[in-house]
Parts: sequence; structure tokens; C-alpha cells
Amino acid sequence: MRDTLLEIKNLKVIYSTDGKVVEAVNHIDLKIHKGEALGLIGETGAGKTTTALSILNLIPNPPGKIVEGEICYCGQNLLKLSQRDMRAVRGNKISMIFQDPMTALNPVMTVGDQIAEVIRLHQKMPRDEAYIKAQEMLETVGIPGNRLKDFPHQFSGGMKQRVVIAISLACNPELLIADEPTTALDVTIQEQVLDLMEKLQKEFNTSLLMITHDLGVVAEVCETVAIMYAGEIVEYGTIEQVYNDTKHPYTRGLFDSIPKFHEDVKRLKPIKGQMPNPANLPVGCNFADRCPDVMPRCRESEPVVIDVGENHLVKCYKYIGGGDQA
Amino acid sequence: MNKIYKLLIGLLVISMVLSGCGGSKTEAPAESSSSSSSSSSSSSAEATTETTFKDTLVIAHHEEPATLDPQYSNMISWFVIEKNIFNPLIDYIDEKYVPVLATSWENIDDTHIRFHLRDDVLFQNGEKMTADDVYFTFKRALESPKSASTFKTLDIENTKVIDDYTIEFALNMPDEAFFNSITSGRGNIVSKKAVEEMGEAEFARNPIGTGPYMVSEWISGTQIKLVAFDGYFNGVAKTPNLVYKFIPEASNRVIELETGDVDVALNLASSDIARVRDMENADIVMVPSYRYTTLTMSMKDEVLKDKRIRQALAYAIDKPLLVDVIYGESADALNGVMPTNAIGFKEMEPTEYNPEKAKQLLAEAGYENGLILEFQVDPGSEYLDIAEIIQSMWQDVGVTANIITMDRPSYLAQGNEYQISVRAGNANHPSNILIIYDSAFGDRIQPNDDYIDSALNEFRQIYDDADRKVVLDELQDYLWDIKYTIPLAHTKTIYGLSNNIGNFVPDPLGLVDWSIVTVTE
Amino acid sequence: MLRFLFRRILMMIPVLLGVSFVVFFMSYFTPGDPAVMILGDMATQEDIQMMHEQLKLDEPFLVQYVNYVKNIVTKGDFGTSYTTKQPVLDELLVRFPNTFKLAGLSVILSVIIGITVGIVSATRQYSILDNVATAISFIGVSMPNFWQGMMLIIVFSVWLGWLPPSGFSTPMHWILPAVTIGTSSAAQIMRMTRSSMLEVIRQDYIRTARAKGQSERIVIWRHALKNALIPIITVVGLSFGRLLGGAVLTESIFSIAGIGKLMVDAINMRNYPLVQGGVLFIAIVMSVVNLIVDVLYAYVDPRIRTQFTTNSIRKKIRLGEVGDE
Amino acid sequence: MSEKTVAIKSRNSGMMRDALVRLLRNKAAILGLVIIIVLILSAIFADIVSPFSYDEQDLRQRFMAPSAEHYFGTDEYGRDIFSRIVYGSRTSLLVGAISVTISSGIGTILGAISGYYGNRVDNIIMRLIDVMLAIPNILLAISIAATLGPGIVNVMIAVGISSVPGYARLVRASVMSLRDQEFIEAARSIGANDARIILRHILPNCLAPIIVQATMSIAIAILSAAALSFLGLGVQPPMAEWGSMLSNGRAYIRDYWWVVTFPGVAIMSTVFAFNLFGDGLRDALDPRLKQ
Repeated sequence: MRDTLLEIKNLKVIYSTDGKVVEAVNHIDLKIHKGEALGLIGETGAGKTTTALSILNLIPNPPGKIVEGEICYCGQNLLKLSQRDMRAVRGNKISMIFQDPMTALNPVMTVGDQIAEVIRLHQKMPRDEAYIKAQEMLETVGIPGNRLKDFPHQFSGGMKQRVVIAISLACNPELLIADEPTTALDVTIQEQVLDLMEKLQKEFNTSLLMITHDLGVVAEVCETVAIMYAGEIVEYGTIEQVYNDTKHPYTRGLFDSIPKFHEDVKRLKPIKGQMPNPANLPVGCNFADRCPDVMPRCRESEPVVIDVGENHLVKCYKYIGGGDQA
Repeated sequence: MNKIYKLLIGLLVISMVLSGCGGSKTEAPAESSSSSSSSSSSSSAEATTETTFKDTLVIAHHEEPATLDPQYSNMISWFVIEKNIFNPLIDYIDEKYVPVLATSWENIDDTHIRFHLRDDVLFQNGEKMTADDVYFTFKRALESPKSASTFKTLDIENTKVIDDYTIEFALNMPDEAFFNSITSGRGNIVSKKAVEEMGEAEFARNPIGTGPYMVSEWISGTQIKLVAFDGYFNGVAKTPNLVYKFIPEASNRVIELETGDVDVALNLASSDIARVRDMENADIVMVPSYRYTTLTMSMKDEVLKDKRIRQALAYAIDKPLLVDVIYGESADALNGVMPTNAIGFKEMEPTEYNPEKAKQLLAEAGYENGLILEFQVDPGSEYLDIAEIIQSMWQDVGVTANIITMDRPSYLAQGNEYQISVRAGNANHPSNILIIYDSAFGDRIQPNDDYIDSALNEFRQIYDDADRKVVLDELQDYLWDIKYTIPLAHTKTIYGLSNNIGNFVPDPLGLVDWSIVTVTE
Repeated sequence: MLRFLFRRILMMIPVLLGVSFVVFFMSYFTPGDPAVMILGDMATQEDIQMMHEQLKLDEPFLVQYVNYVKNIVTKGDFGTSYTTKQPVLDELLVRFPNTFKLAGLSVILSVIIGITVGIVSATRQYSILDNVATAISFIGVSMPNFWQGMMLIIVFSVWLGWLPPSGFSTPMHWILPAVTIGTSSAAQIMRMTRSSMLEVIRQDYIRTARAKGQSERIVIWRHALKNALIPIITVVGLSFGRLLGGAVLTESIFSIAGIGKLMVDAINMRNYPLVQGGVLFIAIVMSVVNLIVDVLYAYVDPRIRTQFTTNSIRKKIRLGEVGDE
Repeated sequence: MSEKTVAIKSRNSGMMRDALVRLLRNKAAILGLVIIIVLILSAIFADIVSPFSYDEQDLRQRFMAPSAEHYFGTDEYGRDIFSRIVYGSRTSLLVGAISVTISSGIGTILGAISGYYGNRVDNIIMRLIDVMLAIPNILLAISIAATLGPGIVNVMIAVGISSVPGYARLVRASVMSLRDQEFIEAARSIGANDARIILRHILPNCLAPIIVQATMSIAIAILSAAALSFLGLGVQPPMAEWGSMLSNGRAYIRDYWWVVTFPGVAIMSTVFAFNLFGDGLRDALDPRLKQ
């Protein structure tokens, strides 16, 4: 087993607006090992981005707040770090690629400035050198180095995302968080960007937390996967475990709702119903209302997480003994 | 009429005493320095004191002159400064004409007046003043739109320079008012040579006169600095420098006086009187001015042609209350058609405040159900305040006066296209005051009253004081009765004086000769 | 950019012609007679007629206008003031330094205060600090200049005796008027900064900057502020331009010889040469200020910069086919 | 077809309802709205609200300090200041609202066109704006008064027109940095015409500076109206108007504080209310704030 790089323990994040409290992330535990690529899958609003922002301690406050839990990075709790120490982590040890490359870059600064900025922040080096390094990074992500002095609006969407990747990898971080890095891009570009990320991840031996709602992307890039639903992780395991030995009804629902080429399925089966209002979560299992296999006790109390074999974790009563089998 | 004289003397005494008080208030060891700084220049009987004088007298003035060329001036506030740069041939002091640049004068006949000039007067450019300069001055006065009508009876073609120090004015017609005209600022004598050398535009900024001070620096919009002219024929000025600072806000002139940044503040507002009186370092001196306010009615208007209506409007105004509210102690209710200190003023029986009588007169004239009038007001000065109060007073007798204000040029451009208005006059000679009733005057009242026209023409041709008084008294009675206007108030000129000012002689118009004034440290 | 500047400077000619014509037209057809204004209401018809001749007021509108423009173009002669008979240009040039100083000082003051407080307000939205700053800015903008000026004089000149109550000759004289004017501009700039910053700090690229580990101070002052600057520059440019046209009430209260009072007096006296000269002068100043503002836009925002270069290559640039320079 | 329009309509009204809900949830905005409503009501029902008439003089009760009889004291003619402020809200609100509507309306349109089309159109409109900026608003007011006759209408128009350039330049600046963004391209690509793009896509995105400018300039409008009144170009006395009450009271600042203070407070609370409401409105209309 590889060393643990980052461990999220019992994390709880709430957003409070107008007196209403939304539990965006609800007591999750998650581990990322060195060099590992972990996929975090879930619907919109499941709490994926919140989890990612928590790692960098960038939850907008107000309205958001981390109320419980620890995020241990190399043995130290990031949540306890001073602002100053936290800044030394951001962009340096852990960096992040945001969902929308159109808005993630500052429109009034050249891309060179924006890449060099992160380099100069974390690697004490003179201006000129930082720009040379920035140019290298630009070339690494496949953009001609002479465009260093161009502004974001002079780039296309895919190229902007490459710039964002260049920024995030510039300091050779140990962990890269990619928050739906390809959602905003068209399919051909998506592929290029993913390939690039995968290549760079291998090259730099970076751990990757890939956040997406796209099961295919995860299958392509990741080794392990965590399925998130309504602020909780409902299933965790290796790609093989989760994809081939799907346990949780929600995960199964996800697989059923995407087209498969090797199977001849007449109709896709979307998951019925909607995710519960995070401001008003039900007692018991959050998925109970939509679950095809729901049991009476699912509505009475919350199931605990159980290891169904070789660190394949599921949070479902189906796999907890003592109950009526479905 | 020697009321004013007494007042002047009284104020002079007061100002002396006050300046004394000011000295003692400081509780300086040199207690005795308080002993009348005004007389200290000459009498130094008390050997113990050594009064030090400031070399600069700073005056807060409300308005910058457009020019210092006397023939091209028409604002009192400009003459206030010109007074210290120029001199006229004669002056009007204590109800009589006194020599200044002229030594004596005589009427050769009804239309010829000969003036004998001083032979020791120097202009500030070092030239001697001669009759040529006097002739030149009056000739250019007739070419200036600002002075021509003042000297309209002067026949410059037939005016002769007899010798260097004698000039004989010819008039188109007998004109007693001519004497008054030459005492006005427009009759200040300018240096012919200077005007011709400099040109009018330059002369307007750097004038050359015979007066105690000359312009040394004029910073547009900020201040004019004068320095004493050491060749002044009447003795070099006591204070070497005179500075007029232009401070448009009355309350700020008061503040400058309070902080000691200026020694004198001119043209204070009535609302500031109490504040200045409360100051430890300054006080108020007030003298009646020649300014009076009056309500005018257009005789072209069908409604106002009815005398009963005009009378009703007069009965409906509580004049003493109005004057008290608007002016406080800085003006008196005016019962007469001229300012009380005008030459030949006749005091009239006050029109009582009688709303009932007003209503009755209105009913007689056919307006028992009320009357709507237009009250057109120049937004400057106190006119709007007066209009608002009168509007309210008339409302009580059923007269609705709709106030219409517009910017001043539009107001003036309207000429006599109005019903009711308020105006102020500023003169001390009946010819200049009562000209507003003259048909030839054109604007404003336009009574086209033959009696008035002939009386106005008649009395200015009479040189005999007693005879003239008869005509003038009769005219004043008539005007008071006919009520083409409703005279309201006679205002005072308010000086704010720091306690270190001595030998101050107030002038009704603010035309103070600062050369004789002293300023102690 | 140079071509752009050149074109804009060339464009000032039609602007000035337009301004002069509009003002000439307005003054010609506005009620009020300069002769009557100069002579007062006691003037006789003969006096007024004489004045009309001296001022050449009886000539037809177009003749007057053409002569006016001709004199400016051929002789650089803006005419002479009806009242003072001094050249209009001299009258303006005497007062302009004061106005420029006053405008410049108060704009500097208001920019420093407005932007700082605006940013603090935006970054701590709804905090006590924000609420206090907001309340003060409302007071600042709705407090009339004359009232504030009087209060400052009373406190700092009369009570404390620290500063002179009027005039504009020394730096000590500059403080109170600059503060008086600066307050309301500062309030406006503060509100604009706050609102603009609130928009910007929600943007993703600010989060990107934070994720890089950049300090909050630099995130705000470098990343956010530059993006928020466009409306702020506009407001600053406008208030600077407006102030260069003169601040009548403040000039009156502090007895400053400035353009504002000169112009109002000129309008009130129907002193047309001075009005026209003054308006032309203000037009030039405004055009220059607006030009500077536009150049600043381009400097601050590269997207606007490309718009000022020609249109055809703009598209190519956006498609990433050619470089910027 | 009709179904489609219905659907769009309901979606639009849904958006408006969302905005309204957000607005109503904003306590500050509600406070602002309440003040504005109180002001408007007092303007409408001035006759009932005020204990005295605005022009009722009592020359023997001048400069009375605030008391139970005269809540805000009396002025130099013994008129009840409270009543004059209540009546004055009629003119002042009208002056503020109408001149700001004129200036923001015309200015926004000019600025949007100028910024959107750029180049020659921009140049022409902006040079026109330069011309407008140079003309002193007193001169403008005088010429308007000369054509329309004196009165409050001129003031509103003059103040309105003279602040058009401000809005135009402000909107132009915002539009310039917006017009090349992808969502505009997107709108263009689905065949939206220019007017629609400007009105539906660009302007909503530059509402913030417009609203800030508008709410701040209400105070400025009221105060500049006072300056014009001072020259005889504004409201005809004895009609009450806050700005004029303020400037007429200047002579009494040091002696009778209430004469200037209360009109000043009236203007301030109006500005305050419009700002609170404006801020709330901006937040409510901002689609990005939805989550």
C-alpha cells in the first residue's frame, strides 16, 4: 500500500443563508494516496466542489463554514493552519483546476503573468526566470511559448483550460484537484485535455482528485473512485470494484442511466425522483426515497459504512447483516 | 436733516470708545495705549505710550470690480475702491458741496459754471493735474454708456478750458443736479496722459488718479492691493498698504473679521450684526445708506391703473413688521418716496396697516371676491424675501400674488412687461431717485403722468434751494398719494470694524476714505 | 494606439465647433441683454443703444458667429470680456490654475479615500465597517458643499485657528476646499468601488488567484481591483472633468478665483465672449480628460484595448490567429 | 407556438418572482422601500400629514426651536419646517426621480449603443457627449426656461440632461468590456438582433454601476435643483423644496441649526432609502447570485 497523502476525516460543511442551514458535506471520510488518481463522482449539488474547496480551505465564508472534521495532509491538519501557512500549501503542494476555464483566468492579466505569479509565489526566483519557467509550462501544455504575453480573451476555451492546467502544475504539486475540468469543453477538446492531464499526472507523479459527474472520465483516468450523494460518500473502491461489482443502489442507478455500447439496452433508466433538499435531509438513508431496494429500516436510521471486501466501502443497509435481504 | 450728522458724530465717538475698549480687553500691560488710537497720529501728549501702526489695512469686500476706470464704472462696490484712487472736483458732505480738486466755483449764468482748480495736485504718474485732464475726463464720460446719462445736461462742445487751473462747464439747460453728478464717482478725474498712453483696457486695470492710493497688484478674483501715493496732495495715507480681499459670502466676511484675517468687513448682512457685536475684537458701525426698496406697479396694467387697488395693496402691507423681519435693525420703514437722507426728503404720514380698509377698497373696485396678480421678482438681494412676506400679507385680504422668479437677465429683459415687482434705488439726489417715474425713463412704472414729467423737469432747473423745495415737496406729496409705488424700507450700510481701526468716518455708500484711517497692531 | 490618439485629437475639432455653435446659438436666443446687464436697470435707452454699438451686438447671428470663429482661428483671439474689457483668454488663464489645483487635489483625495474605503467595504460586506462607511458616504453625497464648507471653516478656522478661512494661495489654503469637494466625490467613488468590487470578487478568477496561494491583500489589490477599475475610472474621470468646469459654491465659500464662479457670473451678466470662451475651454479640458479616461480603459482592460485598434483584425486576435502587438 | 410563448412567459415571470422574493428577503432593501413609500405617501397626503400649510407665515414666531408644536422648528418667516419638508417631498422627489429617469434613460441608451457598436458610432456619440459635458447646466436651464417658461419642469430637464453624459460614459465602459464575451457571441449565434442583445443580454449585466450611479445622483439632482432655484430658475416661491430650503438657510447656519439641518436630513434619508433599495434591487436582479 502506498503512503497516504491526504486524509479527510469526518468533514462537515454547512452553508447558512437567511437563517436556513444547508448541510452541503455531511461527515465524509476520504483518503488519497501518493500518486493515486481518485475520482469523485456525483450529481450536481452532491457536495463535490465543496469538498474540494474545503481541502484548500477556500469555502466562501460567509455563507459557508467547515463545522467538523479534519483534513490531514502529510500528517498536519490543514484546517488548523494559519492563513499564511495555508497559502504556502495552495498552488504549491495542492493546486486546483476549476470547472470553467472561461472565467477562471483573470481577463486583465497576461497568461504569462498568471503562470509566473504562482511560480514566483512558491519558488523564490527572479522575475525573468519565472517567466522562462512559465513559458516552459505553456509549452508543456501544448501552447506556443510566444503567446506568453497574450491575454485570456485571445485564447479559445480549450487553450484557456490548458493555461489553467499549466498554472496548477507549475509548482509541481503533490495533489491536483480537478473540478470537472472538461465539462465546459467540447468533446474533442475534452479528450485532448484529459490526455494531457493524465500524461502530466504520470510525468510529475502527482496525486489527482478528479471531480466529475462523468463515469467515463473517471474510468479513463482514475484508479479509485468515490461516489457522492447528498453530501455523503455512499460507495468507495477501486475502479474494478465499483464498476464491476457495483454495490450501492445509487451507483447502480448511475450506471444504468448512461448508455453502454457493449450492452444492447433499449432504454436508459434514469434514477427516479430528485436529490433531497440539502436544507431538509430525511431521517435515515438520504437515498431511501429514490432507492429501488428500499427497506423499512432505511427510513428509520442511517446506515454505517461497511467494508464489503478489500477496502470496498459501501453505505447501505443491504450489506449490513441482521436485516431482511432484498 | 442734521439727524445724520449727529449720527455720524455719534458713531465716530462710539467707534473711538470701542477701539479703546478693545485695547483694554486685551489686558496688555500697555493699558494706556487704549487711549484713542484715532487721535494718536497727531497728539502724542501722553508720552508714556508708543502706539505702533500696522502697515497694511485689509478690507473684506463682497465683489470684485470689473474695472477701476471711473467713467466706465456703475456699481457702488467699484466706486468704493476708486474712492481711494481718484478724487472728484467737489464732494457732498454734511449737506453741502465742499471743494476737493476744485478750490472754488461760481455760476456764470444758469448754464455756465466755472471751476477753479488746485494747482498742487499730482497724478500718480507724477504729472500735474490740469484743466485739460478735467475736460478730458468729462468728454470721455459722455462717450461711455455707463456715464453718459449722468452728465446728459453737459454741453461738452461749449465747455472751455480757460487756463491750466480753470474750466468752464456749459450746460444744455439749467441743471442743479449737475453738481450732484460731478460728486458721483463717475466724475472722478483721470489722467489724460495715462489713458492715452495705456489705452482703455490697460487703464481699467492700472488706473492713474490723484487719490491717496494707487494699484500695485490686482489678482483677478482674489484681491486688489493698493499702495500709498507719496505725492498725494492731501497728505500721504496713514497706512502704506490697502488690500481689498474679495469674499462674496457675507458670513465669510464675518468669519475673516472674527479670525483677524481682515480689519474691516464691508456690506455685512443684517443677520450677522449680532454676531459681530458679540465679538471681542470687532464691532458694528451702521449708517443710513442711500438705498431704499420699493414695490413698483406697472401703470400699463388695467387692474393696477385703479388707484383704489394700489391703495388697498398698500393698506394690506404691515410695513414695520415686514421691515423688521427682513432687515432687523439694518433698515427703517420708509415713509416717503426717497431715502430719508436724500436731498430734499419729505417725511410722510405712514400708511396704516389696515386689512379691513384694504378689503373695502378692493370691494369698491369690484374685487370683493379676490384678485390675482403676478409678482415678478429679481432673484437677487432681498427681493424674494420681501415678495414672499407681502404675498402672505396680501393673501389675508384676498389678493393672490403669484410669485414668478427668473434669472436676473431674463427679468431685466422683460422691461415693463410685468404687473408688480420690487426694486431698490440707490441715490441721494431727487433727480436720480425720482427718474423712475419719468415717462422718458421707459421701463418699469411708466405712469405717463404729465404732472410728474413737468415737475421733474422743472425742479432740477431751479438753483434756489427754497424754491426748489416747494416744487419737490409738492411732487413728493403727489407721488405718496398716487401710489404708483409702495416705498418699503430705507437700508443702512453695515461696517464690521476690528477694534484696532481708528479715525474711521463711515460713508452712507461705503465710500470710505481709508487714507486717514489708522490701524494699530 | 498612436493612431487612435491622433484620431481622437483630430476629433476635438468638430467637438469644439459643435460646442461653440451650440453655445453661440443658446446665448443669442436666450432672453437677456448684455447691455442692460452691464448698465443696470437705471440705464436709459440711449445708454443701452450706445452699449449695443460698442459691443457690436446688433450684427446678425451668423455674422457674429463667423467672425468669432475666424478671430479664434486666424488670430487666436477669443474676444474680450464685455465687463472687464480684458482678453477672454487672460481671464480664463488666470483662474484655471486654481481650478486645476482644486480639482486635482480633491480628486486625488477622493480617489484615495473612495477606493480604499470602497474595497474595505466590499471585502467585508455587511460588516459594521461596511455599514459605517456606507452611512458616511450617504452623508457625504447628500451634504451640500456650502454647508460642509461653512462647518469646516467654523471648526478649523474659527474655533481651532489651524487653517485660513479663505483664499487659495498656499497649501494651507488648499486643505479645506479640497476636503469640501473631495467628500462628495469620495462618496461616489466609494459606492462605485464597493459595488464594482462586489461583482469582481465573486468571479472565478479570484478563486483561482486564491488557490494559487496568493495573499488576500494581493488578490484584492492586484487581481480584483484592476478588474473593478473600469466603472471607477469612469466616475473619477467624470468628477474630475466636472470639477475642471469649476465648483461654484465651493469657490464662493472659500473665495477662490476659479472657473466655476467666473462662468456663472459671466452667464448671469450675459457676458457672451467670456461664456463662449469658457465653454470652449471647458470642452477642451473635458475632451482631454475623456481621452485620458479612454486610454486608461485600454491600459486597464486588454479587451477594450483590442477594440480601440481596428475592427478587422480584432476577430483574428480573438481567434488566436495573430498576436496582440 | 402559443404553448411555447406561454412557457417563456411563465419562465420570465418566474424569474421576476424569484427576484421579487430575493428582494423581499433583503431586510435593508425593505427598510429602503418602506422609507420611500413613507416619503411618497407623505408627498401625496401632505395636506393631511402636515400640521400647517407650507406657506403659512407667522412673522411673530420666527426661528422657533423645535418643539411639540413645531416638530422641526420654524424658519425665517415663522413657517413650520416640518410641514414644509412634508410638502417639499412633492417637488424634491419629483425633481430627483424625473431628472434621474431622464438622465439614466437617455444616458444608458446612448452609452449602450456607443459601447456596443464601437468605432464610428462610438466616436460620434461620445463626441456629442463631450459637447454636452462642456455646456454648463445653468446655461442649459436658462435656455430651457426661455423656451418652456420658468418653473420646476426646466430644472428637472436641465438637471436630467446635464447628467446624461455621466450615465452614457459609465454604461459605455461596462458594455465595452462585456460585448466580446462568449455569452454575447452565443446570443448572436442564435440569431438575436442587436437591440435584443443590448436589452436582454448586455444591459442586465451592467445594472450595478447604473443603479449605484442613479441612487447617488438623486441627491445630486436635488442639490443642483437648489442651485438653479437660487438663481431664480427653479421652483416658484412659496412652494417648498428641500434644496432651496437648505440653501436659503445658509445664512442662519451658525445661529439656528434646525433651519438647515432638517432639510439636509430629509435629502439624506431619501438618498439613503434609494441606495438601500437600489443595492437590494441590484442583488435581486443579479442572476449570478441565485445559489
